[in-house]
Formats: sequence, structure tokens, C-alpha cells
Amino acid sequence: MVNYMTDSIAEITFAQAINRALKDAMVEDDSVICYGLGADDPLRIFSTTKDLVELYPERVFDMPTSENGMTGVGIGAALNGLRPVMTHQRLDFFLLAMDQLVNAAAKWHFMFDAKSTVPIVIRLIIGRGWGQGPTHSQHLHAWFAHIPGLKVIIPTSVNDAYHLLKQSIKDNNPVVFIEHRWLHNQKGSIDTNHKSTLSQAAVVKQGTELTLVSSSYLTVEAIRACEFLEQHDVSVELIDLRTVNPIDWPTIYTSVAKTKRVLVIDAGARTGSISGEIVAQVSEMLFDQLLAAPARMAMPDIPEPTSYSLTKDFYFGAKEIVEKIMTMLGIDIDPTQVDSLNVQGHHDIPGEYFKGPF
Amino acid sequence: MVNYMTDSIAEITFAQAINRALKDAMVEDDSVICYGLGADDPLRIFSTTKDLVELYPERVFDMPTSENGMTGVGIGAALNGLRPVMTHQRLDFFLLAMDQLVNAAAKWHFMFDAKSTVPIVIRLIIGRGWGQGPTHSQHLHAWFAHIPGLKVIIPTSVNDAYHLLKQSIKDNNPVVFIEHRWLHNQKGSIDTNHKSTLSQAAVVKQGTELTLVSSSYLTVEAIRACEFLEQHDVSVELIDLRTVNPIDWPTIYTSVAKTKRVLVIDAGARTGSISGEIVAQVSEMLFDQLLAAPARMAMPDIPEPTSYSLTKDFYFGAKEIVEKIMTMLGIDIDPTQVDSLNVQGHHDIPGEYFKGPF
Amino acid sequence: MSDLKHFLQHQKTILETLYLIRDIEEGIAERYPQGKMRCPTHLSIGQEGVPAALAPLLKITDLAVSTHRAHAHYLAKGGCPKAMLAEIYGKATGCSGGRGGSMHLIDESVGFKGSTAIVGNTIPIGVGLALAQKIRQETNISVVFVGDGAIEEGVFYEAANFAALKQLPVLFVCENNLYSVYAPLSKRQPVGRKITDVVNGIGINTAIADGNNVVECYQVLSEQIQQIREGRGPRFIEFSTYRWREHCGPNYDNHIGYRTEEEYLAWKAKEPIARFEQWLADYQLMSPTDMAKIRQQIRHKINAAFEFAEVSEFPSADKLANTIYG
Amino acid sequence: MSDLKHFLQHQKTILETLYLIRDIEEGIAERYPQGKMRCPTHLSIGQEGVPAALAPLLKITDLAVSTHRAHAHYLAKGGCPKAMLAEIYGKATGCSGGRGGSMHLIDESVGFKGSTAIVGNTIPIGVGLALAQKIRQETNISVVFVGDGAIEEGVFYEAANFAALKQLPVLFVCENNLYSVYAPLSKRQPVGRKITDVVNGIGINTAIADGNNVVECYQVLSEQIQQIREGRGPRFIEFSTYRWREHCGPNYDNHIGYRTEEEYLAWKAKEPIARFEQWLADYQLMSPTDMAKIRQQIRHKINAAFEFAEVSEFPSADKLANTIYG
Ligand SMILES: Cc1ncc(C[n+]2csc(CCOP(=O)(O)OP(=O)(O)O)c2C)c(N)n1
Ligand SMILES: Cc1ncc(C[n+]2csc(CCOP(=O)(O)OP(=O)(O)O)c2C)c(N)n1
Ligand SMILES: [Mg+2]
Ligand SMILES: [Mg+2]
Repeated sequence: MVNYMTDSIAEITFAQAINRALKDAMVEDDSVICYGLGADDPLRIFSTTKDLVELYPERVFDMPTSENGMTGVGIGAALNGLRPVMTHQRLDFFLLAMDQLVNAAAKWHFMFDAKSTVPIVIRLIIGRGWGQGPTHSQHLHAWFAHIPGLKVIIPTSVNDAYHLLKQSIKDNNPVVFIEHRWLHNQKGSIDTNHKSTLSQAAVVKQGTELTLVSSSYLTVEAIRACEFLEQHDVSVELIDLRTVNPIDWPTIYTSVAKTKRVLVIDAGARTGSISGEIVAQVSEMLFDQLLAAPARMAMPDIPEPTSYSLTKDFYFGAKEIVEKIMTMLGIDIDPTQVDSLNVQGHHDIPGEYFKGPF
Repeated sequence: MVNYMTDSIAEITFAQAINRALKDAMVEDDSVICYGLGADDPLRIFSTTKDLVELYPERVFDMPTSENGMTGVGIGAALNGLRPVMTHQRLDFFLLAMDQLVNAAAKWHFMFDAKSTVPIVIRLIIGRGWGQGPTHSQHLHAWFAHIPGLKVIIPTSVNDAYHLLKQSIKDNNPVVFIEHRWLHNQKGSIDTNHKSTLSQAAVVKQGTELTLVSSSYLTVEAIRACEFLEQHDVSVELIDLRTVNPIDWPTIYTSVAKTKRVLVIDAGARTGSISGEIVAQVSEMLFDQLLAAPARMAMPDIPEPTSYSLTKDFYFGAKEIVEKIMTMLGIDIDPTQVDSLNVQGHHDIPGEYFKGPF
Repeated sequence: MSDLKHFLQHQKTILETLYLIRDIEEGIAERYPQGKMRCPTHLSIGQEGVPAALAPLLKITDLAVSTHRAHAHYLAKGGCPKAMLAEIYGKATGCSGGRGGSMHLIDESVGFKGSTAIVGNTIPIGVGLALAQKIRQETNISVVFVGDGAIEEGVFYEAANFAALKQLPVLFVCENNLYSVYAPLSKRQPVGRKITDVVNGIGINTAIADGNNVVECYQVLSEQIQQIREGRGPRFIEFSTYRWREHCGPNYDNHIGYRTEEEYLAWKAKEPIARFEQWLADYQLMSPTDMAKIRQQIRHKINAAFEFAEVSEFPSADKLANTIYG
Repeated sequence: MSDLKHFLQHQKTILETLYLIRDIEEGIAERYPQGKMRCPTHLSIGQEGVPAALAPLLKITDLAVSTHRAHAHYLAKGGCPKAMLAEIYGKATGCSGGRGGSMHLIDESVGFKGSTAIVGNTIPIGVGLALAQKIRQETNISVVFVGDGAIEEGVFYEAANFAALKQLPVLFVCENNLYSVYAPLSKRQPVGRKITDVVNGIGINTAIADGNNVVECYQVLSEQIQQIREGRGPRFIEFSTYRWREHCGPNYDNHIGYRTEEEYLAWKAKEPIARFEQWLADYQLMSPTDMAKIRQQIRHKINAAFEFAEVSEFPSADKLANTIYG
């Protein structure tokens, strides 16, 4: 058996990193099982479950379209010594299973006085674009963050995808692991020396003038924004949350105490969002240190529509982030240069390789 | 048929006001139906559905313990000309129905281009005390507020309970109507001249030094706190949210612009709470006007435990609110007087009439 | 056939519906690669028999809800083809104003109350439609389209239980095409168990029919619908059928490994349209020339609908925020 | 009885369990009005027969999950009576440290994996326990206790389907006591439909037994459990039974109108304990004196357990925040 763990791996995709984490976890620990709609089908959940059923036919399986029941099955298996990883191709489908998640998984350890644990990982993939529409694109991480007892991981980088998924599987708590579909083809490398830890945010880029807090796919846009601003001598510190429950407050406080300004960006609907939580908490804790009003950019309180024209300006990206930061800092940059941040080609696909329809 | 509408009604309970609203709505509109576990049983959902089945045997019924399916049934009935009011004796049970609520009810009007509406009201009762424990006491209003398309009503007063429920039933949108179990026996009167409107907060008490934003049962505690402070010459403006989706921002802004200080109290778990949303939004919009850090008091990110000793200091009330406001305003009041705000008798029941176990 | 008279009145509608569904779906498959229909799209090619047989049996005042694979159901219920194609193209003239796409179709004018993208989601909603019909003592019925996969959702069971409890006028039309995405029934439901066993167990009378045999479909549907209209409670019919193309999208995918080319060819050989044409010809109910003429007319209509969809304007995003609430 | 030999070994355990459940529950009912057991409490008085018959048939390595009405199941699985009562009193020595109360019982040392307060919630969890047993190729089984109301939850159907699909070693023990809170079956399930019909339809073999006839319960349970242990898949047994007191709380409530005093008396006349005692006496398997002695011992044990619960310390809230994560 190849020991995948020895070498750092360069240039793989986020989806491959997920696959690698699953494979390594299954190799290392017999008790890991992996199931979900499509876990063993020809497409293997966007290739993230590739090879697994061939390696472990008893531990990898498809399931009936029974999201609530199968979540409970995972909880029971977890209570009886297994470490299930369940995957849903869209977060939205998992709304069927909120009773099992919230009333059972999240509470079990607490309400039975720490007598047992529920080590289950639930991978949820968030859709966007190509007409995903109102029920295939919901960014509901704020919901999971609101439930005591859940850990909620929402990684961006390839390295984090790998390490955080492995640690989620090793963790004794129910973990909701959220993958943005548009990250699946992002490239990066796994650094075996640089293990990310659950419940720690990452300072992706150091900076002095403003703290930008981001997560998941929006961090890709945030990085573009920061690089652009850097070229224009604006120094932004970028924090990638990675975990939204529990939130890594020390990292955020330290940064904001330094920069004295904060912008939080969020792909969830604005009202009741995690960006609100962070703005609120920073305002309460660091009010006297802030030089300007804290701010957030979140999605409008509107479901994602389907039509190409309706999604055209629906999401914000690097350009809008730059514009917001310019306003917050009161600086001017040549608008045509800012416009260069606009995505080339179709706005509703993660890249030109994508030909629909899924 | 008695015309209940002509007279204002004095001294009834919150539960009676709910019952009155249901009865009036059914009298006025043939299309209103009313169902849920216990809707026609001897106890009539804490008496809130009293007399209804006798008046309208075809339009009032119990249901199978099938929360998700029966929510869908209500949505279908609403799409086909009825106005269903569905009740759950605990909010927690309704977690089974998040798919129907979020993926169907909340989105239908929007995703079908306003071609139809879903006029359904879902009454959810929040439990507290007498060992309700982790799964009979969850204050998840923040979840519903995060979903575009839902209206979320969380009334406190008898008058609001009556008018807001009636208007919720008349409204063409899915309304989540949240009743705190400890409000059911609060007394008050219905003022037919003073109709509360959906999506408007109430300024319960005018004040100048600080804005206190509250909702549901906590408003009862907030009123006690404000009265106490008034006696000590501290002038607090109290806002009862009444609706958490959409939130009545103008009322909040106007008040905070006047008082320059804000405290938001919330019975939901802190992280991702509505209190955070309000603190965040006020911080963004009124940063320059605030004289002190905005603050919130919410529940810890811990499920409600069951034991008498564990719930003893679990919830906060008038006393803790007063103490917090004293700190925020930097004032001193004799601690023994503040202590007098402590609830007499058992902390885990809404009043001495209560003998358990429900 | 007991109701031959009716059938003779309906044969043309059935044939038209078969052609309409097949040719509109083929039209979509052909044009999809142009990248103008930018939404997940599930075709019903191969599955036209059941909706076509149902088309003439429903009144405009009957209601229906459907699933992610809704084109055929929408069209069979009389939904406007132009508005459907415009919706798939994301246009303002689309039946959902471009907000819903292929998976979210609606035509209130003909009682098609909506299709949604979450498996099982519309099942209880369809039962709720029937609850209102029953409370108002109508003779209308509600049709709930379900796949063999949707049967696995607990909400199906809950909705069926309630329909049986209250004896509601619901017709469950189950198109068993053997697969849920790439998963055959054997991965999802106990081997040897029939879907109708479950439903009978719940307390709903069931029937089965060969979904490729339009005449049989019509006969079974017409009997069961009659019973529902008479107030004899809900009915569930399971139809065997087969989707020819990939689960989602315009292509064939028999090569990717979840099913065999042979299986596909065996089902294709039983194809509903040719078989129905043959039947009409054999019994001399319609001449091949007349059939060709009908198909020609349908194709004109379809071409016009595609034209309409292509030239229609895109919706503007301005109105989105104003239609969160109704 | 085919397995008479076994039964003779087990009769004492059964009798002890009957007494233990009945007398502990009566003890709770008697003391509840003192206001020291401050949590929703659902008693099993009248329903002792099934858990008592099951008690000797389960190994300590078998697992079980239960519902809001869990006392009898916890005790039958061998759960510690002291820890249960302390839990109901909200004490630190409670099986859940006072966090869960009557509805949240656990005793990992005997394989009682937990009971929860949401109807249907533990059903798939019990099936998941069995999945792990199957993957590890154990001969242990998992027992899922369900009420007639819980059958209506979609999650029951989903869990049963999966258990049947994977042929998991699950025993569903359904105590049909005719009511869900105050709602009789007729308000919730189609008239004339049997719960076992549904379950057979799903593809699980079923059996029925008179829950007041302990000997019959034992026989049916022992047969079915044997089959599960042999790897022949899940089994579902429906037992007729009746709760004597109110749904939640210590009182009688036959006067409030949802059921009649006559109905209650008719069921009480069939009561499981006296009937079993009679049977033991008739067949001269145990003398009334011996039985009385056993009951006396049990009562001592119960009194000691109440004493333990009363004198135990309350838990401190300090540790709550540290046990959100494990
Ligand atoms: C709740 C939920 N789970 C999973 C999916 C993904 N999904 C979309 S279509 C489909 C297949 C459903 O199969 P079936 O009901 O047989 O319909 P068919 O596609 O065969 O017409 C699945 C699993 C979904 N949309 N919703
Ligand atoms: C999801 C959910 N819905 C409703 C309730 C309220 N409730 C508590 S016990 C109960 C009755 C369940 O009946 P059954 O399964 O027959 O058990 P029994 O009480 O008769 O033992 C109900 C409806 C709940 N706890 N959870
Ligand atoms: Mg199918
Ligand atoms: Mg019962």
C-alpha cells in the first residue's frame, strides 16, 4: 500500500485533495466508512470518492434517497465504533436531515453527559451558476454555526481541504464539512509539514490597513482583490475563516486590533449571516479601537435565480471587494484598472472547461 | 354568530388571544383550516385551539406524526386556495420539516415568478423549564430569519398575539409564528383600535439613555428591568422586535440615533443569533453616532440541560439585564435592590400555578 | 377495452402529446450544446408514454405537480410549450420568468401547479392540493408524479399515509425507470420488493402498467382516475419505463458503466411512440399519412416555440427583490 | 413451546423485570407530585410485558435505543435503576448527569445506547448501530423500540427500507398502545390498515403478539431474535399493549375524554403481571410465596435506588461549556 503521507504533493485539485484525504483516512483507519448518493457511481461525486469502493467494497456504498434516515444511520454507526463520512452533492438536500443533525448528532455528547461521541463527517457541496437556481445553491453555513455541538468547516485551499478533512474524520464530534463546487477544480498542493488545524483561521496574507475576513470560494476572490490592491500599495490583511463553528476569535481580534478596520465577506444571505456575527462581535469587543465603521458584504436576502441574465450581477467578486475597500479607506484607483478584475467569459461557470449541465 | 371584532377585550391570556385570533379568522374566512398534533384533543394545544373543531369539524383536525409531510400538505392546500394554520407544540419537532419550509414554502412565490403564493401560518411553541431539556427548548428564530421569503413573527403582548396572528393568517406569505410557552399565561387585553402590523417593531417604552432591543418572553423581563431602572432615574427605550424577518430597521435606527447606545437581548444561542445581526447592522450604519460599544446578551452556545440545578442560572432575566445596563452606562445602584429583581420561587416554571410535567 | 369510445376520441390527443414531448425533448438535446440553455435539464425521451396516455384523461381543473424531470408532465397537462422553452433559455417570457429553469415549471392556467428540484419535495404538496379539493367537495383530482427514487424519501410515505387516511383524490403516477441518477434499484431498495407492495401496505390501492404500451397505460389510468373521481380515495400506479439519455443533460451515457448498451437497446426496441403508431395503423384507427401530418404540425409548433424562446428578452434583475414576498 | 428449556431458565428474570418496571414506575407516580422530578416523564405502567419478555433474550453485547417512554426499555436492557432515578431527579449521579432527564437515558455498560425525546429520532440511529454490527460481522443485534405513533414518521420508513436493503440485524419492537398522546390510531393511520402490513410491504418480516401475554411475547421474540442472529435480516414485531396512566405524568386521565374508563378497565383486566404470575402458578413453575419473595427483594432495591437519587448531589453548571465537544 502506498504511504500517501510521506510526501508533499504538488499541483493537484481541491477535489483530488478531498479524494486523497478520504483514501488516506480509510487506509489508516478501518472504522472509516464512506457513503452517499453517487459514492460508488461512475462519476464518484465529482471524482472526490474515486477508487474508494475498489479499495474497500464493504465500507463504501451508495444509499437510498433518504437523507434524514441515512444521517441517523450514520449517527448510529458512529455511536457503534465507525467513523462515517456521508456526502451530499448539494447542501440543499441535507435540509431534510435537520432533525438528525440538530436534535441527535449535535446534542448527543452533551445531553448524555459525555458518555459517548458521534464522530461523523457530513460533506456538503454548495452549487453555484449554470442555473443551479433557488434550491441548488444555498450557502447555509450560518445555520450550522448557530448549533452548539457541531463543528463547521468551510475550507478554501487545497492544503486545507486535505488536512481539515482528515482531521474532521479523526475528530470525535459531528463535523459539517462544506465544499464549494467552484473550488473543486482550483489547484494547489498538499504540504505535509503544514497541517491546518480544526478551529483555526488562516492569515492568508499579512497587511496593515484593513482586515478582510472571508471563507470558502469567496477567499479566491478575496485573494485576487488583495493582490490587486497590493499592486496599488494598499495593504490588506486577509483571514480565511476555515471554521465557522467554533469561530477563531483570537486570530480575528489580533488582526483587527492591528489594522483597526474590518470588512467581512460572506456568500450567505445577509440577514442572520456569519458576516453579521463577526461584525457584531468585533464591534462589541474592539469598538474603541476601530477607526471606521465595520462592514460586511453578503448576499442579498434573495434566493439565487436561474437565468443567465439574473445571475449576471448576483454574486460579488474581486472587483466589488476592491471597490468596497476603496470606499472604506477613502482611496481612488483608476476605474478601468478596477474593471480589469471583472471575470472574462461567462459569469456562471467556474471555468471554460465547464460545459454544463451539472 | 358573535361578532368578536367589535369590542376590545380586557384581561385575557396570551393563549386566549391566540385562540380568539384563530376563531375570528375561521369565522371571517372559510378557507382557513387549522391542524396539528392535538388541535382537536382534550387539551387543545394549551387551550389555543379551544372550540374550533366544534365550530368547524371539517376544517380542524389532528394529524399523523409526520411533520415534514404535513407541512407539504399545508403548502399544497395553500396553493389550492386554503389558508392553513399548522401548530407544533415544540419548535424542535419542526426541524423535521426544513425541506418543505425552506425549499418549498419560502421559495415558491419567488421561484415561480410570483405566479402563486403560499399563505400558510406555522405556529411554533418554544419550551422552557421543568426539564424541557436539549430538544424541547430551542429558540431557533435566527434560522427562520436567515431564509428569504419567510415572515417570522415572535410576539410578546396579548394584543400583538391577537393582531399579528390574524394578520399572519391574512398574509399571502409563509409565516412562522413563534409563541413562547411562558407567554401563554401572561395577561393583557386586546385593543381593537390599536392593531399591530406585521413587520413593525413596537416601541414599548420611550427613553433617552440607551436602546434595549428585545423579543418574545425576554421582553417581559426587559419591561421589569426598564421599570426598575426608571425608578432609579435611568431612562431606557425598549423596542420589542415582534418580527425578525423582515427586521424593522427604521424603528431601531431612529431609537439608537437618539439614545446613542444599544443593547440587544436574545433567547437564541449567541453565535449566529439575531442579536448579532442587529448589533452588526447598527454598528455598520450608526458607527459614528454610537457613544459606546454596542452590546448583546444572548444564550450561551450550550443546549438547555434538564436538571433543576443546571438550569438555575442558565437563562438571564431582569436582574442581569439591569446589571448589564448599569455597566454600559457606568452607573451604580444598590445591589440589594438589584437583587430584588430575582424571581421568587422556582426558576424553572412560569408561575406557581404550574405543576408539571408538560 | 371497456372504454373504447372514449379512447377513440382521445387517440389524437395522445399521439399529439407523444410527438410533442419527444420532439421538443429532441429539440432541446440538439440545441443544448450551444450553451444557451444554461440550467440542469432532465429529459424525458423514452418516457413519453405515460404522460401522453394521461393527457386526455385530465380536466383542466385537475391539478398536477412534478419533479426535476418535469417537461413531459407539464406538456401533458397542457402547459404552454413556448413558456417552457423560454424558461429553459432563462427568458422573461419563461413560465417562471427565468427564475426556475427546467426544473421549476408552472402553468397555473392549466392546473400545472409546479415542479421542484428536490427529490420528493412536491409529493406532499400534491396531496395538499387534494386536501383542498376534498374539503371543497370537488370532483377534481390531483396528480403527483414521482420517480422510483423519490419513493425512498420518508416524505413520500408520510404523504401517502395522509392521503390514505383522509381518502383524498390523489393519483400517484410513478414512473419507474429503474435508476436514480446512476444508481440501479438494487442499491436502494430491497431486492425482490415491489414498489406497489410498499404502497399497498400503506393502504393505497395500486395498479401497474407497461409504460411503453400507451394503450395499456390509458386503460389503467382511465379506470383508476374514474375511481378517484368517484370518491374512492387515492390511487397509485407504477409504470415501467426507461430514460434513454443521461440522467441530466442531452447526451447518451451507456458507455460510462452504470448500465449496458444492451439494456438500453432492449428498452428502445419497446419504444412507446412507434408501438402506438403501429397499433393505430393495425386497427386502422389512423393512417400513417395522417400521423405524419400531425407530427408535421407539432414540429411547426415546436420550431415556433424555440424561435419564441430564442428571441425573447432576458429578464431584468431589478424586480427580484420586490418579489420575495407576495 | 419449543424452547421450554430456555424459558425455564428465564422465567425468574422475566418476573423480576416485570416487578422492577412496575414498581419503579409506581414509585415515580407516587413521588412525582412532590415536585422533585422536574422533567417530562412518560410511564410504562401496563406496558411491562414486552420489555420483560425481551430482557433475558438480549445479550449484554446487544444494543438498544428507545424513545420518550424509555424507562422500561432501559431497565429491561439491564440499565442501572439508581442512575435512572437519579437522572429523573436531575442529579449528578444520573445516567446522563442530569442533562437529559427521563426522556434521555443511557447506560453504555449494558448496551443501552440512548433514548431521545423526538418521536422517531432514534429509529435510524438503531439501524446505524446494526450497520456497524453487520460490517464487523458480529452476531449481536440492535433493538429499536418504537410506538405506534413513531411509525408515522418518514424516518421510520427510510430506516426500515435501509435495514431491509442491507439485511441488518435489527429488531424493531413496536409497542402499539393505540394512542399517540391523546390521538387514537383512527386519527392518524388509515382505518383497517395494519402496521405490520406497512412493514411487510417495505420488505421486513413481521410478527405480532399479545403484549399482555408474557409467555407469548417471549416465544415470538425468541424465534425472531434467533432468525436475526442467524443473519436472516431485520424483523419487526408488533405488540398490542396499553398505557394505564396519562401520556406524560403520573395521573390517570380516563375522564378527560379521549378514551373511556371501560376501555382502560378492559385492558387492565388483561394485565401482564398477574397473568404471568397465574401462569407460573398454574404450571407450578414458581410458588406464590417465591414470587412474593422476589417482589420484596425488588422493592428493597427500588427503595434503595430512590434513596440514592434523593440524597445524590445536584450537578454543577460549571462543566456544561466544556462538554459541548467530545
Ligand atoms: C433530496 C434530494 N436528494 C438528491 C437529489 C439529487 N437527485 C436529483 S434527481 C435524482 C434522481 C431521482 O430519481 P427518480 O426519483 O427515480 O427520478 P428520475 O431521475 O429517474 O426521473 C437525485 C437523487 C435531489 N435533487 N434531492
Ligand atoms: C417529532 C415529534 N413530534 C411530536 C412530538 C410530541 N410527542 C411526544 S410523545 C408523542 C406520542 C408518540 O406516540 P407513540 O409513538 O405511539 O408512543 P407512546 O407515547 O404511545 O408510547 C408525541 C406526538 C415529539 N416529541 N416529537
Ligand atoms: Mg428513476
Ligand atoms: Mg402509542
